[in-house]
Amino acid sequence: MNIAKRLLATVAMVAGLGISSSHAADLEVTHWWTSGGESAAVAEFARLFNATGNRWVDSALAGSGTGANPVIISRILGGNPMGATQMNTGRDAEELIKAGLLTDLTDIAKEDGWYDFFADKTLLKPCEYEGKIYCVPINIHSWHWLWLSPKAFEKAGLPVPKDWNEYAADFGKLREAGVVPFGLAAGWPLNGIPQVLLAGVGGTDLWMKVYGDKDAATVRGPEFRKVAEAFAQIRDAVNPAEVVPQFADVANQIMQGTAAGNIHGDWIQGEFSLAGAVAGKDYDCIPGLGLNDRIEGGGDAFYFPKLPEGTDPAVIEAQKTLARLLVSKEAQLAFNLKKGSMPIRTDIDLSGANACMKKGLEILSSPDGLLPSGEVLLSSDTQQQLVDLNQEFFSDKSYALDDYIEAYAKIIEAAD
Amino acid sequence: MTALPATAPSAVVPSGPRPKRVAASRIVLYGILLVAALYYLLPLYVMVTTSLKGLPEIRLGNIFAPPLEVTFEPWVKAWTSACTGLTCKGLSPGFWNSVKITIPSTVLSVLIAAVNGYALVNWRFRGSEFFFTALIFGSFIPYQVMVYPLVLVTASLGIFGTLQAVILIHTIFGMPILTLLFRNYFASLPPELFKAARVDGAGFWRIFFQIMLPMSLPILAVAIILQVTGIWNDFLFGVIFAGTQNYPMTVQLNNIVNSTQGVREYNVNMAATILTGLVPLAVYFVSGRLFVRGIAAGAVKG
Amino acid sequence: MASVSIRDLAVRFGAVTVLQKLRLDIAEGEFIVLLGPSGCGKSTLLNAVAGLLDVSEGQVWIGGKNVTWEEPKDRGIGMVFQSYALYPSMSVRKNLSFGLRVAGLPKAEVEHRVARAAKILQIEPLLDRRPSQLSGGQRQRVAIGRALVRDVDVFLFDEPLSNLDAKLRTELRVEIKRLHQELGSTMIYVTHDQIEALTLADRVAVMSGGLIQQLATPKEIYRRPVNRFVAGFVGSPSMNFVEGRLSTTGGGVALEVGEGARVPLDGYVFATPPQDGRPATLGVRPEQLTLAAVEGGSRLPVVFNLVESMGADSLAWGRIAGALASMRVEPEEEVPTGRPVEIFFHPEHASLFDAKTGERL
Amino acid sequence: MAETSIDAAAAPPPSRFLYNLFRRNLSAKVAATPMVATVLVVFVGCTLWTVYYSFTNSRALPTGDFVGFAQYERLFAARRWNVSVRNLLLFGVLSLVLSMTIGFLLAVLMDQKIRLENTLRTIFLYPFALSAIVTGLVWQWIMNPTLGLQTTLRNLGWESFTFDWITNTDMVIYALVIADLWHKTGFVTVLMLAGLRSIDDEIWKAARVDGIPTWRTYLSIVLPMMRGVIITTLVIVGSAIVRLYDLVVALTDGGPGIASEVPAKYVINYMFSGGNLGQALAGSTIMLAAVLVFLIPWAIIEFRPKKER
Repeated sequence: MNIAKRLLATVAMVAGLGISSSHAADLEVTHWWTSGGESAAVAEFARLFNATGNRWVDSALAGSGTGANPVIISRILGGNPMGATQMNTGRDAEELIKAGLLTDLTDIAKEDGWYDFFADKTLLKPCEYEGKIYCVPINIHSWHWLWLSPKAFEKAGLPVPKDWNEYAADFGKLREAGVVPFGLAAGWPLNGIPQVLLAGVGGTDLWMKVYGDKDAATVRGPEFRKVAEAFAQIRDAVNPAEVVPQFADVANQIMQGTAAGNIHGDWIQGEFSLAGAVAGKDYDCIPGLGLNDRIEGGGDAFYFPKLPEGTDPAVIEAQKTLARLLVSKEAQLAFNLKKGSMPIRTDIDLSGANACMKKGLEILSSPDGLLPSGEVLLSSDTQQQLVDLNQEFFSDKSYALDDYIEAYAKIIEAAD
Repeated sequence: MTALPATAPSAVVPSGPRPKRVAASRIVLYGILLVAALYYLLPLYVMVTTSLKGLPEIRLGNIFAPPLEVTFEPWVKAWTSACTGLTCKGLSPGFWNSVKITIPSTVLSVLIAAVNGYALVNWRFRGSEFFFTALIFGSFIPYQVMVYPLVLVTASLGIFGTLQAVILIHTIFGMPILTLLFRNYFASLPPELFKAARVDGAGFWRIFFQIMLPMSLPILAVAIILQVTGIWNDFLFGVIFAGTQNYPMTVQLNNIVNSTQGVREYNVNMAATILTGLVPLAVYFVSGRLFVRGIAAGAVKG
Repeated sequence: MASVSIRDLAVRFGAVTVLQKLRLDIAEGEFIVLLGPSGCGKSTLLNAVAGLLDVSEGQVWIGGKNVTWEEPKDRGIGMVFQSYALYPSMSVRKNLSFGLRVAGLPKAEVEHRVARAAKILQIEPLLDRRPSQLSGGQRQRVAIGRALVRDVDVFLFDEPLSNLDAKLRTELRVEIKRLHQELGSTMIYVTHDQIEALTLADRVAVMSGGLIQQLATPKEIYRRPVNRFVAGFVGSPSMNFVEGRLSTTGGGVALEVGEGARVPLDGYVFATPPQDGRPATLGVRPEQLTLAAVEGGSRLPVVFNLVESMGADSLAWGRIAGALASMRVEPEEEVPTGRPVEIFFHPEHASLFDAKTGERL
Repeated sequence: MAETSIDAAAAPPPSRFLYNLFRRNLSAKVAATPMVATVLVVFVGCTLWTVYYSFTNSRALPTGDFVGFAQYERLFAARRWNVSVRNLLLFGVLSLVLSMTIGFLLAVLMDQKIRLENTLRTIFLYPFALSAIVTGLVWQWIMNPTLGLQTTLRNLGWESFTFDWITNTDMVIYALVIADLWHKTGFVTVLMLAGLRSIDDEIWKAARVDGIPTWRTYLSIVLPMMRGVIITTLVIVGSAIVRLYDLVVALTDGGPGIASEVPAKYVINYMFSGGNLGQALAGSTIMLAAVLVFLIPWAIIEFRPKKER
């Protein structure tokens, strides 16, 4: 039987391999900012955090929401949490909060007076749960931006449109001039477009009825049909073979004038600034499709998972330091300039911001500039169903408008 | 003896070996094999040539054109400095992680599967056949069905997000097919061999280590190749169970290739892709023939 | 039925010559056995006749037709293999009829032939079974049936009985003999078992080194082996050999064996006149030796050391001039052991070979 | 299968049961514990856990309460799920039939004593050593209309050549099949070749003497004899098809739209991004049920009539 003992010993030795203890003040930070502009922005946070004596251990996860989310959630659930993690503010983290897996930041918020300097109090709402705050919003991203290429319109001999209706009307002429009327990247970049059309073409109250009250009748109504028609218009203007792999490629098309325009989040500015493009000259930006001066703001926030007992207290302290630093004036300025998103506080010197960011800040500073974010109003499950529907409708030209509207209504009916 | 016919049937009297007429079927045979070989080699050609081109040449030329001026810079960049998000250490950290994952997993899963196969054939106990059938059924259950509960199981064992977790998972999911191969192989050995050892009074483990294992070289080669290629190429378990500091090469590759660096460096991506595939390819080339012979012994009896 | 004629046939695999240029003419309906140790080329010759391998030189004629370049199926031959080679996934009936159906014979004809073959080989009850459900003997009968149904002119057997146990082997041997008598087809049978050769063959071709050493009736092969190889190979226990020198001086021809013994050879029919002093080997079969003196016979000095009883008769083992030798005796006969004695034989029954070339003198 | 344990009849009946359970073949049972544990905990345990939670409305965490078949109703109403199932069936049948036929044909061709057999076998088998992710990436570049084959041939003058399956909703599944065939047919070929080589040469001689043409011999005699290899290959290839995930993520990521979605991807997306565990586990259970529908008949044939073999 001694052979059996030897066998069991080898198994134990093999399994013991590879346990590594982590250095006291290191803080592992996971996020899915892997594009050029995005990594440059997060580098700013890292630089400032390292200046506090701690060490920012970067764990970037490719695949944005769909790729990174599973890993983040399963690591927290699995008891091997990271020091801090970026996540879209919204219902994703809700259940983790309910399960008590995330650190309560209320006292830091009170000490530093977040409620005073935050540009829009509603930004903190998604982080609140039963009166406590569990995350630090660090920027405001908005999908509701229309990006246009002055060069493309010049090539087509057309004036740069002021709003969505003018732009959509030019689709035909742009195509004849050999310009791609609407630049689109494959995969998730399509998912944000329907919301922008809903707020822009549909207007704020339609937005509130559909997303807020989840009123299916409105979806079957005439106003929503206009929104659906606009989406169908884009579908017909886009040739599947011209879909490019990444949103950064669309940014290049707009700068070179091969594509006339595109609806994408403001983080695309990171790619524009990386390539040295100048807002207003190399590219133009219209918030809310030029039809609605209120835009949906959602953003990224950092969550701080509860670390297992026995973790070095210096690491827990480092979590607090990072939380405070993220909302500091200096960090907000440095990060958002690079990222191209709007900061959560307006009491900072934003002279360095480009023309488009200034338009955004204008909307942000007006009292109810921000529409409540779809991420907060709708559960991830409903959002995923809408994504599947939009993807299918967009890729199948034979999918009738009425069927699309009916399917959309059913999802909204069952939404929770 | 009957008289031989006077006139020879045809001008040429058939004698000696049949003339090798280059049959149409022979040409067709080689033609089909050639086309099949091209189909198989095309991707490798694209990968290698693109990985040796500079970026400008890629953007202008087409991916099938051979490289005009060959540069190994993409390979160096893929190995040392390609960026996955902020950290730009290339694939090398991933490579060592893959090694740390693959070797223990292969050793453990092959050993356990060999013992299973041996026990199933020679030491049948009540229920052993049931468990074997359940194991084969298990190999059909899609991983996705079991990923979530396994996260909880490994978490409760406190090893989630560590090397042990991913090693355990690979051992579990490698077991069905390997046990099937070992069982078929041991079943094909002459039973007298085992009986003789029993008569000499050898116990379960002594027979296994001193007689059965040394004899199972062909099937051992097959099991090792299947496991090394399977584990090295795995992405799903690596990304979920290994933990970020233990990400295998495939996860790193996916980060590099999918990270939107603005301009996509196809040559670096392809170099990284080949680098990731090098180890399984090398293992396969080294023991290709053993693999085939082993497969014959293991699979054929099946 | 057809004659088979092999003309200057040679087979080479790369540098190795397996069959040297050899000629063999087999009459119609004759039962020829190719006998020889493994590696002597007998199977290669059979496969060459069957057309399963290309010959390097020479021709194969069957039924007066030059079939050297023909496909096996066009040569009118049927073959029975050592491993039976039945199609495991098909029933016996399908095994028998598959070749006919592929050739496109009408259904009725196929059924008729299968029934006839089944009756001849008494395998009617087995027709719907799978080969794996049959015994070795039954499988071999089905294999024979496969050739039978195709009304072939020539039957080829490639060591068909070597996988069977002794009792079954004799049973099937008799059956093949009966089949030959009943059908009268030409048959070429390859074996390394000399009893099969002697019992089945009309004529036996003893082969070695890719050459036919001797082609003759079994009796002729047994009685007058053409060289030492044939003599030693055929007959069990094998022929006794005594080395010595011929001596024609001192009245009559004799063989001087070591220790000065002279073995008189008068009565032995010499092919060529004996030369004095020529080294020669005397070959005497165990049953040709007797303890009792033989009138007009010759004598040999021997020392016996043991007696093996084989039931019907016994075998006495000893040494003649140092060489191992055996003598067949009646079970009850007393054999003096441990001391030199003399045993007797008729020279005209014995064989004499040139010590160097092994050729019969 | 030699039953070699010591005869237990000697021990008195009541303790015989205990004796059987523990003493007899003790080391065998100890050795088999990893297998038994895997079967019980992983395959049986996790599957039951999955099936149970598929009847709840749990979201990110398995905490939801019982809701009966609600998740299944929603599943079968979801267009993406139905498209995924249809895709997997179409892909599964095509991939299985084509890989087995092409694999067998290539093996037959290579069995004709050709000179470059070893080099060809290496060429056919090397893709199997690469991961599905690598396969997906390379074929995505080759089949990409703006980058790969289509542009190249058009530049070479063949203006009208179109090969845009990867971006065409009706044809994208066939693009998946091409990439998948490239990845695994070599393995099937090698298995089949091993099977062919294990056939006794005298069977071939007998068939040739019977006048059966080569192709007919392969079809009616050799193929039925390869039942063992074919079953093993089906087990290996079949179990991989059901798990199709990496290749889709790397080649098309389910696109264009949801045209190349597959059940495994639906499950992973809803389990994590969609944050709806209940719905994902319902999908997993249906995948499992589909697998069982194929497996049970096969298992009955394979394992029950043990005596006859």
